[in-house]
Amino acid sequence: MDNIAGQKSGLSIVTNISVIALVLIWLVPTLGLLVSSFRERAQISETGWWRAMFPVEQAYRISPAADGAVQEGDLWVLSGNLFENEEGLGSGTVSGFGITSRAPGAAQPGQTYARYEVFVMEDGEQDDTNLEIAYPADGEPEFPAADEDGNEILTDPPPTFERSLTVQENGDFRYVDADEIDRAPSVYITANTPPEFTLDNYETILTSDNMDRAFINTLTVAIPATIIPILVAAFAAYALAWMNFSGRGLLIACVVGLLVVPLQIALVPLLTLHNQIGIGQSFLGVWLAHTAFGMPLAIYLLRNYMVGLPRDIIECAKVDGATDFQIFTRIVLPLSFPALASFSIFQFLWTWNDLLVAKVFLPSNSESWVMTVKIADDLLGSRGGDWGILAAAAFVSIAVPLLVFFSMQRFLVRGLLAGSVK
Amino acid sequence: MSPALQGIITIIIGVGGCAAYFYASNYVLDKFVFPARTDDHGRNISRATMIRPWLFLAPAIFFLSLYLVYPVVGSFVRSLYNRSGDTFIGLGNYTQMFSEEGFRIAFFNNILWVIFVPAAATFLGLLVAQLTDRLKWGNLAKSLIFMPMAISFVGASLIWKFVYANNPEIGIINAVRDYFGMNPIDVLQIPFWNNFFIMFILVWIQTGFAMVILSAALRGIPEETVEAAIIDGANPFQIFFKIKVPQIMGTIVVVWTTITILVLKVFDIVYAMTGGNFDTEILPSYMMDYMFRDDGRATAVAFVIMVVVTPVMVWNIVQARKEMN
Amino acid sequence: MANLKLTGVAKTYGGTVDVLKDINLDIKQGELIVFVGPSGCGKSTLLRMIAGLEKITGGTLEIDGQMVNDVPPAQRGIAMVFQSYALYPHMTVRDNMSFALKIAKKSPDEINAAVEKAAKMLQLGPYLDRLPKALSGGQRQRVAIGRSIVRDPKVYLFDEPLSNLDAALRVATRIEIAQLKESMPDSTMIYVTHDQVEAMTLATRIVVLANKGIAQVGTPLELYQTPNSEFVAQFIGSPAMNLLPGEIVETGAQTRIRMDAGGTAVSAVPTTDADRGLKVNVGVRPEDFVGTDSATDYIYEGKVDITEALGEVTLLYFEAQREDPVIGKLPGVHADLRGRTVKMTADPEKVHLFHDKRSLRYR
Amino acid sequence: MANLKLTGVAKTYGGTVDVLKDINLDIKQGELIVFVGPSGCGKSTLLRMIAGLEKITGGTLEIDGQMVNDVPPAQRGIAMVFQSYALYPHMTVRDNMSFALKIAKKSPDEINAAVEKAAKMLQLGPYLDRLPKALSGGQRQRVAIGRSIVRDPKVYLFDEPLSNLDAALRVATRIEIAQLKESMPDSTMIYVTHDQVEAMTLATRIVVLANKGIAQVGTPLELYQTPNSEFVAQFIGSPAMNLLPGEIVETGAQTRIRMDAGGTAVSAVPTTDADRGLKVNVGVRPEDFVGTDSATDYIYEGKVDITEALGEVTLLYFEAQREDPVIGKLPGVHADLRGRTVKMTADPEKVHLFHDKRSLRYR
Amino acid sequence: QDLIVPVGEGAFTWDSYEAFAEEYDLTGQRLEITGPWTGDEKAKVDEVFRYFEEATGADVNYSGSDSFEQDIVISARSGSAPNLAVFPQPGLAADMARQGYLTPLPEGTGEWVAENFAAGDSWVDLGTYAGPDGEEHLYGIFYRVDLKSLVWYSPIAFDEAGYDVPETLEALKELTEDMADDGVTPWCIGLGSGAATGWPATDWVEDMMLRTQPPEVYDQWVTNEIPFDDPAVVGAIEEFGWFARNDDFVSGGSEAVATTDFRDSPGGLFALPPECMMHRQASFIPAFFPDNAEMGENIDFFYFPAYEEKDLGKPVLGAGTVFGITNPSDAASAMIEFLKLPVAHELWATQGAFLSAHAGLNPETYQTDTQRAQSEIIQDATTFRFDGSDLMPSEIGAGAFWSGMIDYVGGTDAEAVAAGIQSRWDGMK
Ligand SMILES: Nc1ncnc2c1ncn2[C@@H]1O[C@H](COP(=O)(O)OP(=O)(O)OP(=O)(O)O)[C@@H](O)[C@H]1O
Ligand SMILES: Nc1ncnc2c1ncn2[C@@H]1O[C@H](COP(=O)(O)OP(=O)(O)OP(=O)(O)O)[C@@H](O)[C@H]1O
Ligand SMILES: [Mg+2]
Ligand SMILES: [Mg+2]
Repeated sequence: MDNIAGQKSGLSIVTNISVIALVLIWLVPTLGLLVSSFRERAQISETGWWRAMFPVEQAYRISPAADGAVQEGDLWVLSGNLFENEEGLGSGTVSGFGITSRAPGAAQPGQTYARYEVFVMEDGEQDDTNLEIAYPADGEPEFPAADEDGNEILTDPPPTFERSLTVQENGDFRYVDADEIDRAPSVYITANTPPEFTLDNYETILTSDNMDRAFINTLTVAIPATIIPILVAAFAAYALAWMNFSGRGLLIACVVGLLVVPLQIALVPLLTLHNQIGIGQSFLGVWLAHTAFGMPLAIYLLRNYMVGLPRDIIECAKVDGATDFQIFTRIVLPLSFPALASFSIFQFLWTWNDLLVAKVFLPSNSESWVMTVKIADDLLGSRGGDWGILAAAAFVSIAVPLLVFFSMQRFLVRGLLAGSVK
Repeated sequence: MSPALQGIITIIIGVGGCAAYFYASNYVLDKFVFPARTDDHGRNISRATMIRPWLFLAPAIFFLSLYLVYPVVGSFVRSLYNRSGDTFIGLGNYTQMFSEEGFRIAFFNNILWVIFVPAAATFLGLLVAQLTDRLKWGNLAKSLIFMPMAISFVGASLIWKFVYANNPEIGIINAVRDYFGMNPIDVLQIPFWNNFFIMFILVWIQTGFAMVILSAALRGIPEETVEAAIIDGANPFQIFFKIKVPQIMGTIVVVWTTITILVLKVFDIVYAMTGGNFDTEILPSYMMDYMFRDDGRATAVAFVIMVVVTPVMVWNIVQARKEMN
Repeated sequence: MANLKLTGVAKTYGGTVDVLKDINLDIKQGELIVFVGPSGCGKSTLLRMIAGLEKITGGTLEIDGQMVNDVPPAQRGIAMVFQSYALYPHMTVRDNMSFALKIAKKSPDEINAAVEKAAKMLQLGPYLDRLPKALSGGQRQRVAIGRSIVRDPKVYLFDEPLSNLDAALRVATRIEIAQLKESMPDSTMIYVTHDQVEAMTLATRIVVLANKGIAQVGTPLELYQTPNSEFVAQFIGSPAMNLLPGEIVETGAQTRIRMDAGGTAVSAVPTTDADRGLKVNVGVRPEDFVGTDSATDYIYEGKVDITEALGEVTLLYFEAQREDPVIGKLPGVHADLRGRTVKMTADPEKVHLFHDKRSLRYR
Repeated sequence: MANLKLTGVAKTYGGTVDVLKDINLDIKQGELIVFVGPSGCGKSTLLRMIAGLEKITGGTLEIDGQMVNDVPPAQRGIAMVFQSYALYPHMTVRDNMSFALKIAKKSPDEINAAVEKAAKMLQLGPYLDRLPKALSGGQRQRVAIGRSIVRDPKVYLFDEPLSNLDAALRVATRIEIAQLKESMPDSTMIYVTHDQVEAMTLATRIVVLANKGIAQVGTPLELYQTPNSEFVAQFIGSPAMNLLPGEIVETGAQTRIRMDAGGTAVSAVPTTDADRGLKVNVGVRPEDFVGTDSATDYIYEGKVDITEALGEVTLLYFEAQREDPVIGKLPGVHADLRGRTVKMTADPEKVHLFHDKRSLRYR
Repeated sequence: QDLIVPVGEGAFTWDSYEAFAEEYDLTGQRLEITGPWTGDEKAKVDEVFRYFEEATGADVNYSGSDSFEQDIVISARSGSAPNLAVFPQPGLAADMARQGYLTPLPEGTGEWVAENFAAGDSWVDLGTYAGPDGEEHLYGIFYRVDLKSLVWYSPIAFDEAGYDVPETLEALKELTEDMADDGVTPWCIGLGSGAATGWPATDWVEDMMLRTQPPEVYDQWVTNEIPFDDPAVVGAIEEFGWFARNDDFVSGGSEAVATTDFRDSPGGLFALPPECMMHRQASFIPAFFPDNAEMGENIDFFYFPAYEEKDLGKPVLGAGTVFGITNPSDAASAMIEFLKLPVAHELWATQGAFLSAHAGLNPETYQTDTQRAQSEIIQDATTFRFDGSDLMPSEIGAGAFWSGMIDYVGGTDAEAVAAGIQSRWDGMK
């Protein structure tokens, strides 16, 4: 059918565009997570991930050591370069500076930013308040007529100088204080930070103790827990689809009904059972549990697929002398490949991402941890808010399932049934 | 023994064992229990035919009954007792539950979920399956759409925090609003509609599922019927809705059902997004509130959930009947 | 190796739709029985019931004296070619053909030999390693036939096995089947077809199905020469027998009929005095018509509306606008007859008489 | 309403499997062209290319002078009956038939009328509300035909539309199609069949496909009477023409051939002196054989191995164990001939001569 | 791997440890412990347990889980409980004791706790629950406590803006208003915590209860002797509302309170410019501070003050983790003994982020001054009360109360919220 003449390109453009749109909607949130997984926790909560690719203006607090302070007249002066001894300060170009954390970029480089104590008339009473003012480094401050609350600033008594800061673009600064500088003052600059990405999150996860072990454990849980239920369910599905016996409808109804059983109500009785019969908390227990919990859906999906196979083919095999067992293995199973492949993808995903069953049915020591437990309980426990780690963890654990999906995808093939019947 | 080795052995034993079981039991049935060669040929064969399905079903029934039916029955009994499990109170847990507002909200929300999520996921999945079917990069697109399936619920919730967060520096929705000068809003706190924002997360995850199954089904449609429709002059929409969709109706029912069932089980998303607050509680999360605290109540909720699914069950059985004829 | 006995066999779909009723049939070992009948009369259904694929809703089926109503298909020792082919789509042609043998645990050599032989016979050699989807319709059908040929069952069931083959291949395969039959005089075959030639040439006996039951059973020539009803008369032979109304005017060893449209027919069907004046339908096969110039001794006179030249013969259609036109079949090419009025008669031996849809010969 | 012109059309699957090469064909408006050819020769493929369902990998297809290689099927104004029926499984028969009309937004009355008419013609009335899966093979095929009839396309494409119908219905439907054609002299039809009779009776011209190309194009009688190659000679007509080796001994307006197996044949094919001594195959159709007692003037002498009585005629098989036995066709019933040795000759007008697989008439 | 401190060195109380080591030889025994500590905390407590292994020869296997509350119930019920469990809330321990999953601690432990813990009697009370037979026993011993009545702030920011650390709740409220007037946001409050969303608000309310009502009322509230919708409780909720429901007082506006994650919330103190000036949270919160946090420089804490006017002294709210025996064994009993040793507390204290009620602990072993300062607050407390929600039945304290607070922050009025919680509580009786 790929062969049909004159398929309209207009339609294919529309198709392409709508698929692109859908994919974007689906991708953008994940992209956010991906970008975040390469960022540090602080960055994540400060700027949106969509800005992570661009330089952003960021404020820094710097406390230059007070050692070099000298007295000049009444005033004490500290000067030097802000970028010395400080690391990770953006581009090395000051784009603004200030002396309070409230306004870390209030002044332009080359200006002087000073704080004065000024007197104002507030509700008819004289009061003092602080006033910050920026002016060219070689100029003099000009006081406004009123402060930000609208109170008149008095010229008498005149404003008293408290401290000032002058910073050049290259980070040279001059800090002047009316009092002695005995401890490191806090000054603020803003500078452009280049996009910064780190592999730390991944490193944390991948190098943490026993991670390899957890990885292997997860595979150990997931692979048998994927294959065994499929096998068992496929036989049952075949019986429910193609064998005649009384009670078939009822059984199908039961399977559909059991689909909805919440895992939680089964955990305690089953673990008790496992303990009683000596399986206890072990891999065997998890396999059995996953097999059972995946069973209804497996039967349901496979049966529905198998029912759709052409009746004639199965009848033909019957006439050819095949037993039910042979019909199943030689005809139905190969023809059900798409369904088997899709279910195995899903079952694998569920077991892979499962936390609850693994926690309940596996021993709690760290040798038996699977990745989800490892990540949830070990890596995230004390770092619950560390979105970077969480994001990286999500991507680490997504890798194998995606691999499985890609490799199984080719089994979801077109036209398996083509050519069989007229 | 290392668990990996153990795992490999299990796979061999499990798979081999299953195969051996099915093979051997069939063999025994045919050769020894009801051999076809003796005098009552016909009777033996028909008896064997009656038994054989049960041989095929036995392992599955074993797992289902031991791991699911047995706990379900146990839980049902438990739901008739009070919270400490020592007094029989009949349907007390149920009646009391229905008189509580919290439960009613959860119930109502759950109905919303059961309607919206399967519908949206199935529809989108179908759409994607169809649109990507003949696209050169269709497989890539499908993989990308499928990706959320592979992300755990926790990871997914995290992803959506980056979308919904009301801090415009974190949540992209509010970043956009901020860009247009609007005040940030917390979409998770908008009454009623917040449900839909949470539901969409599940839709986002499950669309991949629907897509995979439906695209396999779409590919199973006999091409000649589509060709006939093309010649009949149907446009792509008509082909899709009038020829393809009806032919895969059975699969659509399956997908719909599966997602519905999932909806009735997933509490993680609500937990992670709102913790059930702002009237976003649904039955599974409501049940988890009581789980291990008031088991009588929790199991009662579990049964309400099972009752909710009855229409879907009936629908399926009807569909199965239709197929069998 | 197998006798089949159908006693009162019936089939009802869903409790209401009667498809077949009270089929009684004895099939002797070594016979090749052909089922014919109008489309939808239940031929495939009957075949499927014999195969065990369809529940018998009434009556019994015995194979070699044993009631097999409930025996599964695999144990009935049959091979079947399905009308819809039912190829295994995931297997190559070779695997499709060897499947049954593998199931029966035949040795690889044996399997190979059987497959090669069937493939050669059906000209499938070049396609042995293709999947069914890369075959043409006819090729698929041949694979389906080959699949049953390679086995060696007690009973062969064929559901229109040749309908998609081209003429040459059809003749060849037909002959192959005939020889196959001859080489295994013990195996029983049941064959559904629409093709007159196939039915006539292959069948030991033909079973004509109609109206949910059996209309007539007999050897091909019996059916051709002495159909017991108008239905069978018209069904066997192509184009169908012409039926023309008349009234018996003379009885005896030979019967004379005055045709309603004029003319007189003479039939070798003996009648008694009581029949005089009986309204009958005079049946003449197109190929039995011969031209005549006699003023009265003609059975039919009419204007040739259409001529169809088939090469060896020419079909003449009279009153083509009627739903069942009168048809004559003359050897050779006669395009010149179109539009002319001709008179035709027939050898009394070949003039059939029907009253009340039944043949007068059999009342 | 439509002329079709195929120029050098070719089809290659997957870049390597050549199915058709260099097909040149002019189809005039109002023609009914029949494609015949051995199974798998590419008839369906060619039809699908004309429909637009299969990309044309070489050459051009023009409809009414317009190159339509890239025009989508829906815009070509065609209707098609598929070999596999391709019924919509989820729609009732009625919906299947009315689908195209609904798509075309016809009024319900119009749709109903068209459907009822087609249903009546194809005897589908009782099944209008069933789903395809509850129909027999023949019924399904009728639905497929009905579906194309209800539309009113410029070009009809039929892929073996009658192969599953019983004889009566087949004749009836064939005549319907002929009348349909007649009632719409402007519509063009292309028809694939395996049935000789269909091909011969329906076709304006027959296209014989073989060996990835066209073997011969001509009216049915042309092909029957003057095949230009052994292939066509054997393909048209059933059973196939007998080919018997001999050597030309006399040339002129009539040619005399000494048969290798003994006897002499006389053919009306003119030859020149240069042909004397040429090894030729003498072609005689089974139906042209007539018995003879002449000691020398017989074309073939042999023992009758098998007789097949078809009622009106009997087939005689000589040397049946050969892969292509010599076949004679005599009118009437002749079961008594079996095992006897007979001599046969034929009218010189009906004796064909082939050299190097080509007809001497056409060299 | 070496022990973090060689036995016998430093300011640790080694004598009793050595005596303990003499007394016990459990070589070959295995001790399973589960608890809520994961990650860093698990690493620290593992270090402590290594001393136990060293002393007794037993093999300790501690595993931590984020969803400990659920896991322990499942494993206890299905009969695969560990030997010891560390309960983050006494409420859960009480539940399990009543269901018979806990074994009472050895005779005399109660007396020992009363004597050796600061405010010992109250710790005994907190570890004493009714057993399945209704009789009360001591089931739990506290190890590691948290101090909740703390307000975190940035001294630099206070300094620059000229704000002073308030000594009274009145002053704190005034400061809050001043800050808002100045155009800075006073508070960062974040109640988000996944499935546990809402719990930080319960701490606020408990602190407010202690600051508006006498401790007796608090106790009655916790045991539901006064209903949840008692005016006293409603009042406390509204006190919290004064802070949290005012858009000008909280970063992001009151709507953000409910969804901001409590772990992200303190980040606002460190932003430039700061997103808020103060953050009320327990002593464990520094674990979630950004890397550039420097105690005493850009971050510090002060005691969440009380109303001067009400004269209720200096009430302090705290919490702690309690060890209980879920599967008795010699080693389990030995571990309880081990926890009585000061050194067991000192060894974690020296790794930081740890407070203890053990009076015998040498304050020098605290890793930081902060810890010392916090332990002083505990010492100075006139009233010490355990986190009320942890004492309530988990259905209330870890359920209805949490979601009630979210509703309240979302605008539902306090009385309705309280009445709702009370009706849930009624439903349990
Ligand atoms: N997808 C394909 N790949 C390769 N070869 C193919 C494919 N489809 C068809 N063919 C081959 O192309 C040839 C022509 O097929 P087509 O269906 O046109 O034959 P046909 O003439 O219609 O035969 P029939 O009369 O049996 O229906 C066949 O030999 C077939 O095997
Ligand atoms: N599932 C069904 N339900 C109801 N009627 C059915 C069903 N299947 C078949 N039929 C009907 O039974 C009748 C017999 O069908 P069958 O296939 O045996 O016919 P057939 O003689 O093989 O026809 P053909 O020659 O066209 O293949 C048909 O009229 C058909 O419509
Ligand atoms: Mg049939
Ligand atoms: Mg074809």
